[in-house]
Amino acid sequence: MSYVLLILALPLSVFVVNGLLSGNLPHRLAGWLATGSMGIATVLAWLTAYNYFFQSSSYEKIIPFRITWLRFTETLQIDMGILLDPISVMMLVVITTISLMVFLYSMGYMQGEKGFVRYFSFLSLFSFSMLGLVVATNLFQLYMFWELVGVSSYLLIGYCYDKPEAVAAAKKAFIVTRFADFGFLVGILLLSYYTGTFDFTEITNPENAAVAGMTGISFMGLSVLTWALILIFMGGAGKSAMFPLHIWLPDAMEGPTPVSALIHAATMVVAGVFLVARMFPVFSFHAPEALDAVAFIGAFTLLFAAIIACTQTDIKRILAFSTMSQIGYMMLALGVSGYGSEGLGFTASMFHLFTHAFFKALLFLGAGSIIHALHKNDIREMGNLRKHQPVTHIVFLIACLAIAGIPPFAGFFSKDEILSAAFASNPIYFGVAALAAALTAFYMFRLYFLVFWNNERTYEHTPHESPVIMLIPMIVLAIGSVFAGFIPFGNFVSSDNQPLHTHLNVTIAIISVMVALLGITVAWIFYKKESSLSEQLSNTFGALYHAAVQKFFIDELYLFITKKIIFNLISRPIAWFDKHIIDAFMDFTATVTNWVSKEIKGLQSGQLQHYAYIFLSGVLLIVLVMIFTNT
Amino acid sequence: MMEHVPIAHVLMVTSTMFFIGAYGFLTRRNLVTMLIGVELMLNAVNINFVIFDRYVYPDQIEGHFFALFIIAIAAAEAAVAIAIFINLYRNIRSIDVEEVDKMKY
Amino acid sequence: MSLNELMIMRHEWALVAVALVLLIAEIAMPVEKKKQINGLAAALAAVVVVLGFLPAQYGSLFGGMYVTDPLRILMKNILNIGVLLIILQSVSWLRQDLYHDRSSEFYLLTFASLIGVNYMISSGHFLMFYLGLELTTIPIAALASYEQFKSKSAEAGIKLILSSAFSSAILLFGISVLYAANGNLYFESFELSSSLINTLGFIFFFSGLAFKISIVPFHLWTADVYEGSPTNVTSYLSVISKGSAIFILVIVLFTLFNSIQLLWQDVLYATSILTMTIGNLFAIRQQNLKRFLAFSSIAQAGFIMLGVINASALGMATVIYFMLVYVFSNLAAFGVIQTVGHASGKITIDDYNGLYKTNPQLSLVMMLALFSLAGIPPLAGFFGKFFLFTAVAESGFYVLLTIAVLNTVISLYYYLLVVKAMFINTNATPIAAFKSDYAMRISLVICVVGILVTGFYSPVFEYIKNLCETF
Amino acid sequence: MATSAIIFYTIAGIMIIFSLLAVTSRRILRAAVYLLFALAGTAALYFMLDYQFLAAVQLIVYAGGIVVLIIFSILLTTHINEKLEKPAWGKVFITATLVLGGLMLTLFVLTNHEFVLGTEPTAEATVSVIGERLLGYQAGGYVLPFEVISILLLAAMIGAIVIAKRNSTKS
Amino acid sequence: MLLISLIVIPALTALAVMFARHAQQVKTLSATGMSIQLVQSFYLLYEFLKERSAGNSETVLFGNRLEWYPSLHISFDYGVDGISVAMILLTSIVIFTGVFASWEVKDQAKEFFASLIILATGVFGFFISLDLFVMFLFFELAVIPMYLLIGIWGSGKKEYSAMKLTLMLMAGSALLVIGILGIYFHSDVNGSHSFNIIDLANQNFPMEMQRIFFPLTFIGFGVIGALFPFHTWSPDGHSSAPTAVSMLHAGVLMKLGGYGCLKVAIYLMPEAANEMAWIFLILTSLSVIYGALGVIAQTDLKYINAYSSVSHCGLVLFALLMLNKTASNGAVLQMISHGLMTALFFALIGMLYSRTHTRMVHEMGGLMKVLPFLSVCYVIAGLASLGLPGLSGFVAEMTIFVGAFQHPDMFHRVITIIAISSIVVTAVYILRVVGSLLMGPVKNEAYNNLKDATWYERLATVTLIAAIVSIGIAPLWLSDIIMESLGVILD
Repeated sequence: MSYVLLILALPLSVFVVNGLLSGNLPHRLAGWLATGSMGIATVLAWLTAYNYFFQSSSYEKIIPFRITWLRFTETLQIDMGILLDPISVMMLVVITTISLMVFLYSMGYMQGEKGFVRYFSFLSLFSFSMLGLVVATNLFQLYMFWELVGVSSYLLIGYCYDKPEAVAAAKKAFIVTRFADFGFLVGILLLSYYTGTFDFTEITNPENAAVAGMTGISFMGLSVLTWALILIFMGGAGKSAMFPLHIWLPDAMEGPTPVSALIHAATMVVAGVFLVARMFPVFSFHAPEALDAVAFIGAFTLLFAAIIACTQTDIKRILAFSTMSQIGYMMLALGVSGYGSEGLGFTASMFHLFTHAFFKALLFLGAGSIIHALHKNDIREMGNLRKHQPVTHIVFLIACLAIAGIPPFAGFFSKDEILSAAFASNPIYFGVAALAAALTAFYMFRLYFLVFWNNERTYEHTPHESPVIMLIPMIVLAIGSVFAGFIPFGNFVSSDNQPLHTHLNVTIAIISVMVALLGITVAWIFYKKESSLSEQLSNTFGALYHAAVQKFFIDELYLFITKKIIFNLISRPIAWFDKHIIDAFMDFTATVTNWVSKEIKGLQSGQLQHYAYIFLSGVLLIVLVMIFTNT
Repeated sequence: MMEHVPIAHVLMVTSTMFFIGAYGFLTRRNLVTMLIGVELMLNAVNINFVIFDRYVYPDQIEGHFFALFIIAIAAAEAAVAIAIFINLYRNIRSIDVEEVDKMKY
Repeated sequence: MSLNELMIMRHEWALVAVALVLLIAEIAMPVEKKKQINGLAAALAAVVVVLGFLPAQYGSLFGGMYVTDPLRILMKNILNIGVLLIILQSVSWLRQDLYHDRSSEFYLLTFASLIGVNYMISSGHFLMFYLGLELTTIPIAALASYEQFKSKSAEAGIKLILSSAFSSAILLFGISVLYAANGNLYFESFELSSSLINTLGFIFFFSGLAFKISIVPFHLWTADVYEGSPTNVTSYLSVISKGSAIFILVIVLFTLFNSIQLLWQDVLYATSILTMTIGNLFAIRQQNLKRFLAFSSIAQAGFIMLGVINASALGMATVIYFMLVYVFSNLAAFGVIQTVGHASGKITIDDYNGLYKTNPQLSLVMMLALFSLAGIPPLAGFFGKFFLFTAVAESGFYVLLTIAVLNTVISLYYYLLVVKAMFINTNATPIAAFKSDYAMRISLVICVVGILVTGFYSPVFEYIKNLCETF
Repeated sequence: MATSAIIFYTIAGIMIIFSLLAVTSRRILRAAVYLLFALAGTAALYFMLDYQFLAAVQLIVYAGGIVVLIIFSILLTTHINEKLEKPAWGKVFITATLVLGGLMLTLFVLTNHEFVLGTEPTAEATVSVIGERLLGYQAGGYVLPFEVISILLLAAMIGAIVIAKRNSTKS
Repeated sequence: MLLISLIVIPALTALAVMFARHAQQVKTLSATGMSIQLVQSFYLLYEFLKERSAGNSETVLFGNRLEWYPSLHISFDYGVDGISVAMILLTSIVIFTGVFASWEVKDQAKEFFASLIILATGVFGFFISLDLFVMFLFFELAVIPMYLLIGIWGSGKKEYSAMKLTLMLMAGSALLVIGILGIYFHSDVNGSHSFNIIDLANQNFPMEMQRIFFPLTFIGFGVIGALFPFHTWSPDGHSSAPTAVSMLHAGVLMKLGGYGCLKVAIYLMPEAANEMAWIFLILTSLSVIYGALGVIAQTDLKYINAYSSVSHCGLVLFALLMLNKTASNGAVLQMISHGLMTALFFALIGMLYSRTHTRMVHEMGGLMKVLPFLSVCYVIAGLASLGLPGLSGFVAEMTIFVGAFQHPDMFHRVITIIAISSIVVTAVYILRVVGSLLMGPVKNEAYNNLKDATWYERLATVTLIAAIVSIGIAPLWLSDIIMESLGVILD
């Protein structure tokens, strides 16, 4: 299956070609080059999936390619390779497909932009990195692509580099994830130090004695392994925008909308989920505490983000918080999952990842279609767009229904499994998840009604439907959002790579649909027509509402830490210290030398008799000293 | 002829003379008087040489010769020194050593 | 006394002969041709240098009063070269109307002093040593006052002659005491026990020599005399006079006073630290270049003592080697000062601002000279200094070594100040471009070649080392 | 006390006193004359030690030569009646301290040394012996120093002339 | 012969430059000479790899011993191991690009290029010599031209900086003298002393001796490697130096420190290194994080880079002190990587400065729009600096961290984590600079007329970037030849 290598090589070469020739390449050519390559890659990815899932009965890990890239010690080395197992194959499919759609969409969306070629170059770099990440054979390879993903995200958020907000957002995204990666790296070092390997097949092997041995060494009440996994999860949390490392994601919406669709909704942000899934056997067998942490963070973010999403007015930010919330679902599912036959949560998480990719990408592309038409982001300035953009309206509605968990759309099935898993684990988690489901339905339909219904606003230009090249990807994704839920996901993806038979839990399904409908109804009442109900409601919850609008002041907290503490209390003092203490000390030695030199100048008084006096006393002194010391 | 005088007494005389010369060199402000001090010091050394000859190494007269040469050199040195003094006097109209301090520090 | 035996003394004979030729020339030459005496003197000096390098006889004469051996020959040759360089540098200065009818006296006195140097190095008897020392000094004291119309010159002469008389008196007192304890004035059969009287005698004796080398605290005359004297006399003082004293110091310490090695090591330990440090501290604040080089040469003397303190063949070799390097480096620096001073009358460091713009070659020579003095590779000074450090490390005096290396940093600072003036600082009225005379150029070229080659060409050091091993 | 001892101590007394006067007298010409006395005392001492030749040299060169030189220079550079300034009290004090200390130190060392007095027969220093030795070139011969000092004297002469000689072209 | 010509060629080039007639000739000569040097270095690499793959496993290759001062046992011993080859390669790349980066020097071009190349000669000599004395000679030879280069062609308070830099480095080398002589006189190779590193490595120096001379040697080299708190020459020196000098200085000269610490201090006195490492580990880990945090408050581009160099070079010494092969391998890789990227940085800063006439970050902005080529290069340099995979910095840093973490001791791992935290801070300051310098709206109207890179500037930057990228993408060969040599040094 060495053609898998091509899936990675194609976007990489597009990146190099477009990147080096960015000044000289015609836009259309560059665009089609990128899209065409991605098309081929997509076909190959689907082929891989077909071969992997349907040509063999058991889903063994296959490594079709591996070279040694860097050797640290005799045992520790970084290999570059391709590891195929159910989740990586699934991710390959998701990434290539969504990428292809976004590429196509971007051809229209970005038309006429000055940095068109650069854009596709970066986008290809992202696809390459993301693909490399999911097929990584070892932790370090994963970490490398992880960083590359981070940097391509940085580049794409900062695509409009002359917009200060975009620059700031890009910087923020990179630094926050970098901070998380610091933990990740330490985790990797810790793990590899004890196990002597980076290799996934060895680390995740439940029989690995070295890994098991790590549980015996404890540090501050937890085993070293737990610490390592928590640190690794810190990396995942950073990339997946889990609380409290989530602050970069809303700002990241400064990037072009297709970028948000691809990176900050469908693929990159789920890398954290993927990471935990990749390491799942270790979590599950040896470090249940770490898994609890995953579940807790997931659940908290899920609710937290959903609440904020209800109060936001920027169309993309709402979607961003929604993404956070949905990833919270996935994390929660992983956190509550068991292994093997109890691995419903794992499968559910992956399933949700899969379906979410479709409808969230679709939501973003739809939002992009709207922004493209209006050049506005604020939903309060939109309304009644269903007249102007019928196709967008329909696909957007489908996506909303999917995310809200209305059967038979894709989100319903995956969310149902998550709720079941949560219910099986801990009722509180179930309650949180259900509440969040209601909120999800509410804020999505708040968005939907405000944008597509409500009152007609005055637009500078009459909004128009997007060009076909943008519509096609949306329609394809809409189809995916409708039907993806019917895939018997447990048959393909499970924690132990053995088919897991899942079935619909009717009670939970009913509850979830009910709460979703409740949310939709409230949204319908509040927002289908212009009404003051929402304001009344927000006034009722005054402080809470305000806090939620301000995203619970987490940004301010970070700003306080970075600006006030690090910059003002650490960096400046250090700079001062360096200049006025250390440097001054070096100068001081020179000053002292000069001073001494000046003070003793009287010795050379010009008086011959002084000279003779010193001469004579010198002689006598030496005699005296020598007589004393030698007798 | 001096068998009744202990050598220590002679050395006391010469050393005293030597240091008196040094005192003169260090305190007199007139350059010529400083030179007088040096001559005293040299003279003391001469006596030293001669004394050691006679007391400690009676079979030698090396010290005697040494003294002889020192006298000659003292004369030469004095001649040059005085020439320089006079040259200075021509230049600055003074031979006060404390005024010879144009160069210092 | 056969001719062969005379050949043993050929350095001295040659010099006496040269001095006589000059004397006759001075008397015989018509006044209008007096200026040619400069060329004659340079030629004669060159002859002396060449004679010095001819294969030689070794041995002792006059019952041991005069001794020579390959090492002493080498020392004399080094100093002879130095004198040749100085004479070459003096030519244009002495051609001035102000001095030209006294120029032959300048050469005569220089040669007389050089005779003293040679006798001193070859002395095998305290009397010869003393005579050599005085013969080295007295003519130079006269030369220090050579510039009759400058009160500074007279002042330099006075400070030199009186200090030197004072120090000789002390030195003689030391010799008399040593004589009392030993009963012998020949070096050959000189045997010293360690007793108080010898300590006293030695230290008095040492201080007289240290005065010549300008070791702190016997150095105070140095700067004033260097500043006031004519530049060429200053170079003579700083290189030849000092060098000869160092050579004879090494010889007497390693032979005569070998038995009280521990004593003189202690003395040198303390004084060399003082010398380096004080020399450096004073050099930092000088503006007058001659005064500046005076203090730098004091500091260098301190460094040289590092080799002496080693008390073995290695130390001796490093000292002699360093002196060779020092001759070239210091004379190059003095040559530049001389020619610049002659052309423009300017002497302070600030005057040198922007010199590179107008006189690049001179500036480069000066830079090489200063870097060599500072011990920067690949110039000879680096090797010289490193070997001195090697010598002191061999003796295990690491504390002394540490102080010494830190002192090199300070010394680098002030050498760089001059380099900075020439190359970096700008000047609205720089010293105008001028051409130096041929004699000066030859001298500077020899110096530069010496600076560049002496280090790389290792046989020089190896030769010295071998001589010292067999000394 | 033997006669010779009495003579010695008398001479010694004269030498010390005149030395002291020579370095403290405020009349410069007198200082020179006191020096003369001190030097003459030394010559007397040499006579006592049976060094007639040396004593003669002492009288001729030192007393006759150097002192005369000194007096000439005094006449050239100072008024005879001029009294020298008194040196500053502080200077006198610290110098005296140093010099006395030095004297103590030196005497401490010298007097503590056990000189083994020679018992060999005393060598004669007659003029003929001196003449032979001065021209001898074997061990104990001083012909080389004799030659060297002649160069030195010549050099000193030239040196003195160089300084004294006034240039004809410039006044 | 190959190695000898590595120092002969630059020396001859410097000489030829001094005799050149006009600026154009000077530049042509320098460029030619340094191109030959670059080719030679690659040829050396090729030969080295060939020998190694042919199974030649001697410690140093192409070595020879030329007697120089036999009585002091000084000989011109030369030879290269993998580390030297790598460092030589780095040096020739940096000096090659340095020549092109200073293409616009007009004032006394002859002297400028001659000094620059003499400096490089010293560095090359340092890397090939195996004799402590000769090594020291080349070391000082490399330092002194800095004074003139900064003093004459520098900017700002150049005289102060030049003097400070020279004196501090010379003070460091003063300590080295003591160290070298101490080693020499405590050695006993067949009954005599030796300066030869290979011979000395077989000595078992007594512990008391090592305790004295290890710190002297380490600090001596550490000063030029910007060891905290002896780093303060670096910011002032860099900020005043002309472009190529900063490149060469930060890129190569500072590496002499790390190289010397490894090849002299640690190689010859391993026991003391082991015993005293903790002291210096604290200092270096401090300098890693201190330098990085110190950058944030800086506003001058050169100061920013200088402090970041303190941080990165601190990492080199930090890794060496871990005394294991992996970390030391990382240290050497970091030297190379930092050499390349900091050279790139300084080159770019110089190029920006020559256009905007300011180095203050807050006075510039939006350069990406007007100077896309330079800006992209700057971004790449920044990414390399913050350790992006695919660029050389990542390889180096990760090797260091993995290696350092292999130390079984708790203390070592804790300070490793402290050191690792610098990668976050690095990201912060790099992105801050990139953000305010290159991105955002164009701040100054006049900048709109700026011209992007010229051919020689492109050549310089592209060469450096190519090197950075190629190491970043395929590090194994480099890591392997270094590792091989480290085996000898650390076992």
